[in-house]
Amino acid sequence: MSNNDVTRRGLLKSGALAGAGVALPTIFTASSASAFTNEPTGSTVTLGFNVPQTGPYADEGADELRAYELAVEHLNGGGDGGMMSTFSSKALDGTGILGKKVEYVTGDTQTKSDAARASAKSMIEKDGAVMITGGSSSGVAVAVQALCQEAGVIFMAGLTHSNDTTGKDKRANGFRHFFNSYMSGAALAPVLAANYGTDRKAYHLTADYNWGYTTEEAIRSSTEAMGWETVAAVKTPLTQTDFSSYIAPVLQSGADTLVLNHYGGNMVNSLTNAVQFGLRDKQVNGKDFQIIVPLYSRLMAKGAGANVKGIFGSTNWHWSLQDDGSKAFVKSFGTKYGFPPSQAAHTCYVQTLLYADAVQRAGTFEPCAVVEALEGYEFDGLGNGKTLYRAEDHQCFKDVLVVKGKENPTSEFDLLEIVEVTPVAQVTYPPDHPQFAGGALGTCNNGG
Amino acid sequence: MLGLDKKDAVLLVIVAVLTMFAPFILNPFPEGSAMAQFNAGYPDLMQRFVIFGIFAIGFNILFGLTGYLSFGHAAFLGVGSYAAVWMFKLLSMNVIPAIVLAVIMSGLFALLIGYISLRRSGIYFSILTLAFAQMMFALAYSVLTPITGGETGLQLALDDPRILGQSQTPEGNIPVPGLFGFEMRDSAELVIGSWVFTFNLGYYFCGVILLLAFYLAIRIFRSPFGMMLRAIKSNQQRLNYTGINPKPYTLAAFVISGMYAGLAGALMASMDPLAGAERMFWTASGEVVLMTILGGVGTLIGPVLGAGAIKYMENIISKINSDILHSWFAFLPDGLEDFVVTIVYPFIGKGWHLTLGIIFMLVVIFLPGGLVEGGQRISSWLRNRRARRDDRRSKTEPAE
Amino acid sequence: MGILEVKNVGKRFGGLQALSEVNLSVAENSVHAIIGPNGAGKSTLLNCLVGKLIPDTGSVMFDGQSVLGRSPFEINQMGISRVFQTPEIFGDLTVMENMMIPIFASRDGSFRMHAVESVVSESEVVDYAEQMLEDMNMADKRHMHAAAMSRGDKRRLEIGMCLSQKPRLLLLDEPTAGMARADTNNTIDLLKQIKEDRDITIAIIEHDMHVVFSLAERITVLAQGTPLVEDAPENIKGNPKVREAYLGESA
Amino acid sequence: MDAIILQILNGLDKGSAYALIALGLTLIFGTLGVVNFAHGALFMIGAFCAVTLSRLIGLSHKVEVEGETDFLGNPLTKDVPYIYDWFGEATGAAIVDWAVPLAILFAIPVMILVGVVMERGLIKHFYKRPHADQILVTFGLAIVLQEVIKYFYGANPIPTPAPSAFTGSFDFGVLIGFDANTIIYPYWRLVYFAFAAVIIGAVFAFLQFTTFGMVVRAGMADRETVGLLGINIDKRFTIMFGIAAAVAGLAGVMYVPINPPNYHMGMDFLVLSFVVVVVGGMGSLPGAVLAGFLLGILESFASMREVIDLIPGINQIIIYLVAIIILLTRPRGLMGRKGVMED
Repeated sequence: MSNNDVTRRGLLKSGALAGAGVALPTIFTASSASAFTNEPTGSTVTLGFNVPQTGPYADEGADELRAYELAVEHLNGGGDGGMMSTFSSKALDGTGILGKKVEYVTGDTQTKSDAARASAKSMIEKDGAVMITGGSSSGVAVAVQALCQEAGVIFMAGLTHSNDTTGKDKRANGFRHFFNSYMSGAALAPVLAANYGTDRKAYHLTADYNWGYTTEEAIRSSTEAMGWETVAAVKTPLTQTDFSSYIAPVLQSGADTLVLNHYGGNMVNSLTNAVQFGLRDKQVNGKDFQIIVPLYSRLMAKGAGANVKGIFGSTNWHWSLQDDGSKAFVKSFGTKYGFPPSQAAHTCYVQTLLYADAVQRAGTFEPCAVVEALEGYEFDGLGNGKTLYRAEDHQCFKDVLVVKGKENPTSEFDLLEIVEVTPVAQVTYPPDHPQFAGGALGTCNNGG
Repeated sequence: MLGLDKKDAVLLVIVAVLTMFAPFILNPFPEGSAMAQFNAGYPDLMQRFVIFGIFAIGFNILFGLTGYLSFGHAAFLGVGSYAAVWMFKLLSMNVIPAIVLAVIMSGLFALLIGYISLRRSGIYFSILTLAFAQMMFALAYSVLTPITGGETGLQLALDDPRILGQSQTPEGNIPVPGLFGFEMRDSAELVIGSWVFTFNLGYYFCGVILLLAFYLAIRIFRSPFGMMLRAIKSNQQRLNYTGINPKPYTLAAFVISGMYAGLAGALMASMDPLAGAERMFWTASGEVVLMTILGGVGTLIGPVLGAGAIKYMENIISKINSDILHSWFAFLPDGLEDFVVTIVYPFIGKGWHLTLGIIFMLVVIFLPGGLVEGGQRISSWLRNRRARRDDRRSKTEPAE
Repeated sequence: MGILEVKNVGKRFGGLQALSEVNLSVAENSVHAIIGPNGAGKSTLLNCLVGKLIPDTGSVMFDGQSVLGRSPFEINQMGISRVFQTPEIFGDLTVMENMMIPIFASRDGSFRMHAVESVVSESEVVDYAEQMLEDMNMADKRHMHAAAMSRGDKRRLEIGMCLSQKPRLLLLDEPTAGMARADTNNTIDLLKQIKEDRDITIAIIEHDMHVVFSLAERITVLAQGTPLVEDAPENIKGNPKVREAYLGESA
Repeated sequence: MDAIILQILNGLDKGSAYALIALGLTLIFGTLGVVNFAHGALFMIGAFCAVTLSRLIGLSHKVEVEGETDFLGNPLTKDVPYIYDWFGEATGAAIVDWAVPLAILFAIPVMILVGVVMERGLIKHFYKRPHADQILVTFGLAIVLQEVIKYFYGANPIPTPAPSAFTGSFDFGVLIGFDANTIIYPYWRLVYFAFAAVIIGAVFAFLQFTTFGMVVRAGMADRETVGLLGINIDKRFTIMFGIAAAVAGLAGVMYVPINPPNYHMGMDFLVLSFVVVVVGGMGSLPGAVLAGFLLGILESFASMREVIDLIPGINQIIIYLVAIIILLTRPRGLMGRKGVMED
């Protein structure tokens, strides 16, 4: 046996050529057929879209999938081309990637690292996917990223906000366009200081898992740096549905600001509960009580309904941005599906384009060449202004949006308004920043 | 053969043949055809079939024989996975020490949890096991993050010591699990026409272990020990008054099935070196209960079939999307095509849970003995039909 | 000194004094019946003998050893087998398996991890079980599920299972309760046969006087939780105290 | 002190949700002997009754807004509920605002119907089957029900607020002599607690004081005897299933403003409610209620910062820890009867 990964599709093509019409079995090993895992040898290339289709993030996953389908359509020359026309790189020409028509397979991560890896593995082993992308939580992103490193395919992360994805769990074959906890803290702190003053006592409720920890750390250190005091930080179980017993003691603690380091269902419920308790009508230390949600998404804002009004948070992207790239994307997404895209959809669409572009520029699907093409790559026109894919940790550095729940929404999608576009310089950190310490990128893996 | 009677030997041979030829059996459709979507003969899924088969066989030793319904069995799977990954991190990437440690660790956990939980029976026992597993899940996901990796799972890293192996490969990558120089992911392929069959070392490793596990289960089923376990399910009172102490028997069964779970966990980690806390969540425990009941409680082969059925749905049905549906029904006229796709769509892809729920209900309602009973019914129906045909023939013959 | 010596046993359930100062001596190789009206405490006494209940006071000695505080399975291992009022057998197992379990129990003790050898390879147990089934006249039913048998057959199997352990004391709890006359007579004959064939002590709790007087060599009459008289059967019949206990105040 | 009072309040409120769900589960188990894993789904369906009604009330037609455009540059449209056209804007807005309480009236018949259909169509055939079969078939049903809801309503939570009269919180602290803002509690949660108390009281009164209830209680104690008396106990049990479904459904309706409902809220409560039932003792109604409140209060205490600092992670495991301790010290839960579900 050879020391090689399975490369189904690539093999099939060459095998079919060699064995056409021959009934005798021919044994092939992967190494003789291809130079890297799942090298596309036919007229098509297969991408794997691995998103949550069941479980609490299914709606977010559905939106990601819409974006992927749109991206594939644009790559293959269909539709209006979306951001391909505003993208600073003009390598993509609407004829697929390197002239090969883009096909895709989909899978269900169930928002569980095991299921996500199973699904990704089936894409790699069975469907011959040469790149895996998607996901809606950091646990899944980190797990699938490690798998792709091992298998020798590229992983373009979907929605993942934890520092760890490009911090201690970074991998050479993995890339993240989405922003992270540190950036949220760095972007939010000045806006909070401007709006709420520098003399605040903050009370953190933190989801009791990795993403919660990194977010709490990021927000704490950036708010404390500008003079805020952290009164308490309480960890809440992931499976918690009713946060009343965590919210109730907040006022007694003398805090005047509540930071909800929660995402998804946790955030919807904790924010709803906090508003229910009338926290926002209270006065503490002579100031109006305030609530902050570090990571916002429109889908969550929708779940929390009117409770988000006036609450600050950060987001990777929002459809109301007025740059050409964003407008082009919103237009083609909105035309196809009838409503504006979410930030998850945006990051997934962009990741697909960035991958395709990198392959096009590298002139090969070989993962190490793609890594090289992406590392240190600077681009523009994809909605967040000038952006750098940093070589040291494969994290995108770009402007971050500070948003606020809109007081008078005009539709069910118009829930957030952009307060400030924090310039990239303000959210940039050195690769060896303590919040990202530990772990190593390693070297890229071509697999086969 | 091997100390088995003929019927069991035949069963073992059937399982052996199915396992060894799975790459062929599970890939009946040629690559590129529309039906290739239903092929399950790729390494990851085949590995999952046998690993969850082992898990379910072990669970059945407890539930099928003694009737004690553990609702927290996934905890031992998780313990096994964590133990195995820690071995990969600290010792070496060889799977043997990892598996040995995983089985020992899960056995110890099972001994402790079983000793406490078996003080109660019926649903009280179920809730006790559930409570232990949920506690383990919750702690592993949160406060035990330094040991378990928490949300992201326990992973290998480039700077792990691996004292008997290497921290990194010469190319600067994390080494992969192997067996004395052979890597678990090694595969060879056989191409016949437009069929491609994959033979993966990891799969065959798991397959051999499945056969050993299955063989051991047969021996346990047919042993005096197994008979005592069935007697516990049947009438614990009588057993007590017959001079048998049921406690050590149930505890032994609990520990054995916990070790099977640990073995399955270690194999999962050996095929894919990551251990996540979700493995211990109550739904994962529920899944093995469903596998066992779906296949047929208390039967030897049932749990393996049940495991296969559920994993197949999870991995194959969930990957069918509307595009694929359209391509299947493209031969229909446009309106009809859309109509058919609309009807089918809710049941596939993201709707695979719905299909699963419906199948559970149908099986429980119509086949209380699970898939095994279904098979028996079909075979007895076939026998009857043949008998009737023979009957008819013998009746008509004299008339000729 | 009898094989079973019950001294001053008392048992209280809340406000009810179920047993008080029960003294009983069962002579080795005798058939001893314990009779009494409903609620006399017969079953409570029996449960005290087999470890299901622990008496509040007194002692129960079997062959010179105390049984108090021991579990039912330990007491069985000492040599006491119990037959229940409604036959307790392993309904889901075959008749043959039912017969083998007690044999394994007496051979291997209360627990042995014999998980790998096959049942059928244990030829001594198999042969003995076959023999017992022959003795009990049910060899033809050996592959049947025990639950599918008639009540009489279940009773017979249960007695056979107990006998296979060669107990020194066989406790029978109303073995003919709910049986038709013919079945009752069969059971009486069976027990007589057993007594003839083996060295065994039988203690029987019974309601049916016909059974009692057909079998017993010695009878203890229990009333309101305490022994009224203990005597030979012929003396019990005419005893006015017994009459009163059975027929109540109205007599 | 104030912190403890606050957590007791919290616990009572959490506990009332647990108790209501456990009560329905126990009713079904006690009367029919069926372990109903679909009970959480009934709770969820109740919640979606509220969502459905508020959507029905809010059914709208589109009106173009002059001079504004939407994100694609098309003319902006605004939704105007039909109910505004019929009753005028003020009355219409009030009806929309009160959708959740109104949903109680809507949910009762719906839930009783769902319950009766479930019992007659499915559960009835499982009375004599092993508990494992009952668990599997009702679990399958729960999956099907939640997937159907997901198909129509999506996976995201759907905000469905309480009437605006109930927004904000009540300051208990001031009432009993503490500083302002130390012990506050949301009005709607107080409503939920009172509502739960009324429902629990009504169920107990119904079982205690009506002949119907007496027969059902007798049936819970010994089904065969009652059958021998010639009473059609099956029909009564069907009705009982309907009532249990309605209790679960109402618990769901009123829960909607506390946390926005989603399709998996039933599963979230399922394991917990079983723990509650078992801790209370299988088949004991008072046990279920008692255990519901007890676990609610303990969970609240365990979530206090001081307690978590003392024992990290205690808030993650408290419910299960308590369940283990209670089951080991009281073999049949707090108030369980002997011999129930022990085989």
